Order: sequence, then structure tokens, then C-alpha cells
Amino acid sequence: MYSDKVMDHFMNPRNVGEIENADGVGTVGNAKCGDIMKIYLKVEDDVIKDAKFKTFGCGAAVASSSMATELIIGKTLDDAWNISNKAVIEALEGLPPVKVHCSVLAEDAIHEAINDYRVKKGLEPIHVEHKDLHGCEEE
Amino acid sequence: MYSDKVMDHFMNPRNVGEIENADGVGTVGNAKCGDIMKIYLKVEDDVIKDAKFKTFGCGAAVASSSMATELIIGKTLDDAWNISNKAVIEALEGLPPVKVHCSVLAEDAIHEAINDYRVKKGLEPIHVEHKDLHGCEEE
Amino acid sequence: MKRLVYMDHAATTPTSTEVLNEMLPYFTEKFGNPSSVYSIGRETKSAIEKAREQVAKVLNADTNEIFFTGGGSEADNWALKGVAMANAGKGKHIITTSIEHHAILHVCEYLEKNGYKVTYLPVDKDGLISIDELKNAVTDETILVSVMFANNEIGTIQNIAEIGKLCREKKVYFHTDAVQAVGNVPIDVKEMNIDLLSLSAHKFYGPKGVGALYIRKGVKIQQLIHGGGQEKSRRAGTENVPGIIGLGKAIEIACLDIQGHAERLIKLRNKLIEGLIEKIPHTRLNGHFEKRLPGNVNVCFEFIEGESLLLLLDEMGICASSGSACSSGSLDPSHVLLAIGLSHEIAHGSLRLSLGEATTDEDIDYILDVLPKIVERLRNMSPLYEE
Amino acid sequence: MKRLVYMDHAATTPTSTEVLNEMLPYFTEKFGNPSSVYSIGRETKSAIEKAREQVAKVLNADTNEIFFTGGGSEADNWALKGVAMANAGKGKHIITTSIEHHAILHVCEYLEKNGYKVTYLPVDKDGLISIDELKNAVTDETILVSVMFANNEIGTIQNIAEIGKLCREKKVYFHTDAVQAVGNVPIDVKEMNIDLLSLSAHKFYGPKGVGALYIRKGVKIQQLIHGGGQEKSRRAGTENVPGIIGLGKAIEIACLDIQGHAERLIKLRNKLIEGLIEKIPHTRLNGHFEKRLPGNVNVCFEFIEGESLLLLLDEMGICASSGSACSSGSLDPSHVLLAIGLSHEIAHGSLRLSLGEATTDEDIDYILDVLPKIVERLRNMSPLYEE
Ligand SMILES: Cc1ncc(COP(=O)(O)O)c(C=O)c1O
Ligand SMILES: Cc1ncc(COP(=O)(O)O)c(C=O)c1O
Ligand code: FES
Ligand code: FES
Repeated sequence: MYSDKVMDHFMNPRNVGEIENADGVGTVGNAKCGDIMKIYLKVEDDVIKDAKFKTFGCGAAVASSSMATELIIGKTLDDAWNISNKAVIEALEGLPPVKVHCSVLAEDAIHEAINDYRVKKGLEPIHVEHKDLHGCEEE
Repeated sequence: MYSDKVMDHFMNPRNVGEIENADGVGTVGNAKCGDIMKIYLKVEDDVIKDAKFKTFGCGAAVASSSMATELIIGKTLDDAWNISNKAVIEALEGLPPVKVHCSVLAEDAIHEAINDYRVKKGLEPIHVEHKDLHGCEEE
Repeated sequence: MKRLVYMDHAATTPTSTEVLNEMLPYFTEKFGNPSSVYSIGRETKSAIEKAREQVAKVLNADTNEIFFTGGGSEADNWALKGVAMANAGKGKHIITTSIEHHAILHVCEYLEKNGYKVTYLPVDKDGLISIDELKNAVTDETILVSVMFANNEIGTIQNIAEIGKLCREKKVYFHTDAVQAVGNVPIDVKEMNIDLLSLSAHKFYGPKGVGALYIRKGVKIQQLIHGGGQEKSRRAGTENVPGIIGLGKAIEIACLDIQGHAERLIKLRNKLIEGLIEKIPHTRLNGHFEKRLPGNVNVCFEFIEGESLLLLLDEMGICASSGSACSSGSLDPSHVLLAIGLSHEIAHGSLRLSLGEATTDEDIDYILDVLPKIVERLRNMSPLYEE
Repeated sequence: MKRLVYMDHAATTPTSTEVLNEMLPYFTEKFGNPSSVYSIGRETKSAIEKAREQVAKVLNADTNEIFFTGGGSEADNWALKGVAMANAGKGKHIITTSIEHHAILHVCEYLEKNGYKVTYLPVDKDGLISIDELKNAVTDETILVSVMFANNEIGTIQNIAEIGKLCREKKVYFHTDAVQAVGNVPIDVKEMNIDLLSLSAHKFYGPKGVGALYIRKGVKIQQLIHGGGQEKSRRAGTENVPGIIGLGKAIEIACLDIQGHAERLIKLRNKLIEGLIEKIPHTRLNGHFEKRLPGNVNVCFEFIEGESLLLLLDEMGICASSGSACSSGSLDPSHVLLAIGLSHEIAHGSLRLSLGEATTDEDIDYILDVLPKIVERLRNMSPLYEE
């Protein structure tokens, strides 16, 4: 079902954990729906120096978090913002159709984390249209 | 499906054929329904000296004709009249339920042949209620 | 051992060793439920998808248009009831033929009891429907035309491409019961404008109890078996994994060289037909002479009855079938034989010999030797026959 | 080779070698169509009848009350739709439970769309329905009660005899989906007053794609699959001969020593349950502790999600299943877990380990060694878990 890349990132996830005193934290998803993703950022000079994640969710959600943190580390905030779920899927060498929403979760978590950083810095959060993940109502 | 006895009487039917100048002939069944049985009798002193048959029909019909002729040869007409399809079935060591009507055909053919004999002799035919074989309309 | 000449390939075929070998691992080792996440489940899942590709390829369909069922009858039931129920809003009229298999006819009767109107097209003496009659039968209420690809008794092959074209023009769905055709006649659902097609594995050297329904993308159809999410939530039930693998392999083999297979059988078939007609007086061939399944021989011998014939043939090791149905409690002989205009009397003396992979030239010689004697023997016993 | 510990016997079981060997001749040699007159057809016919006896014996039914189908789902569909349609004259109300398999629930939804009223009885925290609630639910319109014998997810076994008795008193038909129960719990349809019962071979070491419906004599039911005269004209389609033979043999073996089988599994099961609860904090057992399938373990581990758990278990060679269904596109976790009162969050962390013939004491030790580490690892990755 999953590509080798997905399985690799699921079995050996990169950047699991928390960052103490993170500069930005984004949490998306909902335990009720079976998925919560939390991304922590360490930012220096508008560049993401480090990122970590914690995820409650399926294999694809874990792999997407792992890959997403890999992709954004070292990137400017602007570049990181533009990393879409498509990029995550590509880097993972594909996801089954029913698993696409797991990668969307990763994109959303990055956006949340960056906006959290912006708000902490006194900047306006960038407006995002949340993609309707799967009709799972937030409580 | 058939007992060994039925198969024996089907494979090696006794008394197949016609009797020239038979004393009594009975024909029952209907080609449209897939079954016709014709029984020929040779009668002396109210005793059946010989019987032969011709049958167009299934294996059970052939075996029933064969067995029925066996059973009536040597019997008085009265005794032969009372040979029921049950007796034929018993002598054949059983027939499948859907094949019971084939033995009824044999009983009927005997009755027809005996009545034909009676009429030729100027006697009243014995009234018989024909069992409704299988709802197959006579033409 | 008694010689065995199996001449009833239209009733069922043995599962070929090659097919069985393909199936075997899926009973005991690769037994995982295809819906499962773990590897032995994923393995059976992809094996099923491979079988789906094998079927799709042969029919020129897309893989997501193939749905596995528990046999040909289920596929037929699903096609007719499913389309009828899902399209009742558009109309409640269905057109079929008078020579369909009971898996179609009895469903039509069921639908008639439930408010649908069914037109049963007649056939000519060769078993063919008339395209004009079909055209005239279509009304605004018509939602489905179901015409069998090839008849199981008399072997007649309909002009499917023409029927498909007409249905597409008239915008009514076209289903064909191709249970007898698959593996014997080339089929192209796109070119022939077929919307739904039923098939059954045991007719082409696959296992019994598994079939498939082709449903063209976009066709509105209800489920027949509700439940789990198998077959894209359109046919519930844990997949018959070995059966499906067997179906896939069998259809692949059957269609590798369909032309060569047909040519070989047609030669044997024609020898048999000609031999029988020559050797046995009062014999007639049923079905179309050319538009005919390669392995089908169906003849009537006057003055004798089918079951007796079958029993004597069985004694000689020849397995065959008959359209005489007195034995089954129903007294009418085959509806197909009556539909082509035979009288009851004659229809009772019908014999179907259906050839297949195993049939050899010697088998044909053997039958041509044995059968005339058997017919003669029964005729001598028949009150209808006068020499 | 990687160690393989198959703990998903509730999803499907391998076909046992003994069963497969019984089936094999019916693919290639004894392949005759059971409807045929000749000997190789009669031979398969009597083999089917023998299988029917094997099933009847185990259920304490009569042979003419057993009908073979293409699986458990078909049997469930047939029972519900067949009884609903045939008895609509009497009423259009059906009673079932909220924890049935989808092969029942989705049929009920279908029937609701077609004018029937369905009552879904709730269950208590252990998964049991209340007899009083059932009694109150029965109205003059009620024609059928369908309550599963044992639940496939949490293993809870209902008080079937009590339900049967009530239904008989109230004169409504009682159907039970016994797909999980057969081979694990003794069943007596007469004593338990069961009118209809579904079963499926692949759950008791028989082949996939074949099942049976027990229909008590006199029960009014319509056909689901129309067509040929097979199964006494009640279920059309060429019989899946090897499958039916396999079903018969498998049910015979499974019920030879059902007591011994159950005792062995219960011991292993309880060791596993106790070990997991002891070793893994925040673990709860789902389902009734005693009225439970011998091989069923169903637990929830808080803070983690099922699919991840299954993937890591698979990496360790352990095959299991989960009631978390996010992966399948539907986002609600198992309706059964919700029905026993679990919150969505907790239900997503459910794990079903189902033991069977092959399960050994070492397997249990292995799981008790491996599983705590896996749960720990996922919890460490979970944003919900605070040590
Ligand atoms: C309780 C229950 N009912 C019905 C079914 C359906 O059986 P099958 O998958 O054989 O159609 C299953 C198993 O899948 C089951 O566990
Ligand atoms: C033309 C035709 N349709 C349908 C069927 C039914 O297929 P099955 O017996 O596999 O259900 C058959 C064979 O029995 C057939 O010959
Ligand atoms: S004559 Fe009709 S079945 Fe025997
Ligand atoms: S988090 Fe829902 S399926 Fe991946």
C-alpha cells in the first residue's frame, strides 16, 4: 500500500519530538478524527534552523510529518510557506488516494506554525483557506 | 440417481416389442409431454400369457414398463389390474420423487390394455379415475 | 477404466491444472484478507488487482470497470435488478429475448412482479433476434436491453455489435450475458458498445462459484449484495481470493489464442454435425450453422426422448446434455428449443454435445460410432417410430 | 524468514490442508456439473449433499434446511431482504442491533430506503442487548429480529437462546448472523429457536467465497439470486462444488471438539488480555469478559492511533486489525466501539488480536514482549501523551 519511502519515514521518522521554547508551534487535526499533528519550529533570521513534530495518526500522517520537517529545515519562512502537500507527496514517492489528506495535514501544520511565529513576532498572520480535510467536524 | 434395479431394467429391458394380434393394447401418455407407453397383452383363460411394451420416455419410464410387464405375466387379469404403481416402484427398489409419475404411467397402461381386452370381449370397461399425471394437457 | 468422453463443456469445464496451480498458494499460505493492512493482506489485494487487469485486458475494459461476483447468475441478477432499481425514475421497461438463460428470465419475471414491464423478443428458426424488432420495441420508458452474447443450448451467437450500436443511439443501457461467449468469441466492450457484461469462470477452465460483471464507467446501478467495502463498495463480502486468481488466469489463457482454439473446435464440431446428420435419419441441427459457438452441437433425433439417450450415452462414457426436462418435474422441454419453433415432441429428443479443450478427433469418431446405435436402440423401443 | 504471528483469525483463516485436500479432486477430476444426469455429475451432486449433511448435523438442522451461498454477506443479504420482501404483507418492521456487521446494517439501510422501518437496539458497555428492550421493541408490524450471535470486533456473545425464545413467543422470525460463532460456540438451531442463520466458511478454516444460510422449514422467504434450479430452486447458480465440499469438511472438523478448542484458546486469550493490561498503562478491554469468543482480544490503548500500530506490528510479523477507520476514507472509528460508549479518541486506538488454531503460547509471549514497546514508541510520538 505504501511506497518504500513512506515506510522508511514511518519506521524511522526524522525529527520526532518537541522543541523547548520553540519560536513557532502549529497544531492541526482532531483526535476525534484520529489525527493530530503538531509541528515545532526554531527560527533564526527568517530561516528555519530546526523543526520537530509529534503526530497522532496513521502511517501516512507520521511519514508526512517526518518528510515535511525534513523539507522545511534550512528553508526561509517564505519558501517553507510555499511547500505544498503535493511537494510532500512527491518527496514521499506517492501516497494512496485515501491518504492524501494526511499530507494536507502537514501543509496546514507548517502554516499554523509559521503564523504562530509571526504572531509572536507581532506580525499579521497570513490568511489561509483551510482545505476541508474530510468533513470531520471540529468539536 | 437410479437404483441398480432401475438401471438394470433400463439397460436390459424385458419384454420390449409388440405382440401381433394382441388381445389387448393400452396406450397412455403424450408425446408432447415426453412420455408415451404402450402395453400389449396376450390373454388366455383370463390369465396374461405374455406382455410386451414400447415406450418413449425417460429411463424410469422404460424401467417401469419393463418391470410392469414382468409383474403381470402369468397373473390373472384381476390380479394384474390390482398391481399399482407402488408395486412397480417397490419392485424397482425405489424411484426418485420426480420419477413417480413414470410408474403411474405403467399402472395406467395396464388398465388401458385390460380394458381394451374387455371391450374386445364385449365386457364393460372398468371405470378408472386417471391420476392427474403432471398437468400436461392432452391435445 | 471406462472410456470418458466429456461432451458437456457448455455445462461446466474442469479447472485446468495451470489455473489450479496458480490458485493453490492462496488457500493455505497467502490467505490474508485483502482488506487488511498487514503484508499478507496486501499481497492478496494486489493479486486480486492483477486478476482484474487480466479480465479488463481481454474485454478491452478499464480495470475499475470489472467487479467480481459469486458466479454468472449473480452477475446477471445484479445487472438486471441493479439497473432496473437505479433507473426506475427514467422508466420501467426492459427488453430481453425469449432464449435467455434462466438467470435472466427468472429475474425478468421477478421484476415484472415488481412493477416493471418486460418485452421478450422472439427469435427466428436459427435463434437470432431481429434488429428491427428490437428497434421497434424501444420506447421512452426503456432503460435496459439484455441480449445474451451466445446461447448456451443451441450455440447461436447474436449480432452483438449491431445491438450495442442501436442501444447507444437510443440511449438505453445494453447488458449481455456472455457466460458462454468468453473464451470462445472475441469480445471488445468498447467497440461493441456494451454497457454491462456477465461472465463465469467455470465455463472457461476456471473454478466454479466465481464470476464477474463488467460495468461501464458511469452506468447507474444499485448494489445487489450490501455490506463491507469490498469491490469499491459495490459488491460486499470477503473476496474469494483463490477463485478470483483462478478466474484471472483462466481468462488470460482462454483468450491467448482464441482464434486457434475456435478453428480447432469448429473443425471437430462440423465433422460431428455432418457425421450425425449423415448416419442418423430424422436428425435436425438446432441453431445457426455459422453464427455458432465453436464447440456447440445441438441436434434433435425424432421419436426418442432425451433422458434415455443421456443414460445410454453415460453407459458408454459419453457425458452430454439434453433439452428434455420431463425428468426435472417441469414438463416443458427447453424454452429455447420451443422458441426456435420446435414442437414439444421433437424438442424432447434433443441432444447437446459441447466440445472443449480435451476433445480429440478420436472422441468424435467414437461418438459417431456409438451414438447411431444408441438412437437406433431407443427408436426400436419407441411406439412413435415405424421403420 | 521473518517470524509470522497471525492474530487476525476473525478477519479470515487459512484453509486447512485437510480441507484443501478434500476439495482438490473436485477442481480437475470430479468436476461435473451437479445438475447433470451422467455419472461425473451425479458424483458431485452427492458430494454436495454430504456437505449439506455435515452442516445440518453441526447446527442440529435438517439437511433440507441448509442452502449454500457465495459467502456470509450473501447469506445475510438473502435472509434480510428475502424475509422482508416475502412478509411485507404482514408488516414492514425489522429489529436489529447497533453492533451488527455491515452485511446486516447496510442491508437495513437499503430496506429503510424501500419503505421498511428498522429499530437498532443499543447495547450496554459490554456489547449486550437487553431482552427487555427487545421485547418492548416488538410491535404487530414486526416481521424479523436479526441479532448477531457473536460480534466480530469485540467478541461479545449474545444470549441467543433467550432471544430465540422471545421471538418464537412473539411469533416473529429470528435471524442470527453466526459468521463469527460457528466453530467457536456450540449452536443448536432447534433448542435456540433460530429461524435463519448465516455462516461463512473462511472463518473456520474453510475456503473464501462460500457460505450457507440455514432456513427453518416453513419460513417465508424470497430468493435473492434467481435463475436455475439449484439449491431446490432457491439459490440459482452452478454450485461452487469444491467450495461447498470444503465448507462441509471444515465445519465438521471445527465442531469435532469445539469444547477443547475453546478451552485452549480461552487460556491463551486470557493470558494475553491480562498481560497487556498489566504491562501497558491506559489500556482497556472492550467487550464482555466472559460472554466472549474464545479467540477474541480487543483493547484500546489511549493516545495512539490504530493504523500506525498495525504497521509497526506488521514490521514485527504480527498480523492484527483495528477499529480505526480513518485510513478507509470514512472517518468514524468502528460503529461497534462507539456503540459500547467509547469516545472517538479512544476508539481510534483500538486493536483486535484474534487467536486461532495456529496460535501458540510462544506467540502470546512474543506479543507481550513486542507490543508494549510499540505502544510506548507511538505514545512518545503522540502529541496527546504526557508521561
Ligand atoms: C459477523 C460477520 N458477518 C458477516 C460477515 C461477512 O462474511 P463474508 O465476508 O464471508 O461475506 C463477516 C466477515 O466478514 C462477519 O464477521
Ligand atoms: C448463458 C448462461 N448464463 C448464465 C449462466 C449461469 O452461470 P453460473 O452457473 O456460473 O451462475 C450460465 C451457466 O450456467 C449460462 O450458460
Ligand atoms: S416419463 Fe416423465 S420423467 Fe419419466
Ligand atoms: S491521518 Fe487520517 S488517514 Fe492518515
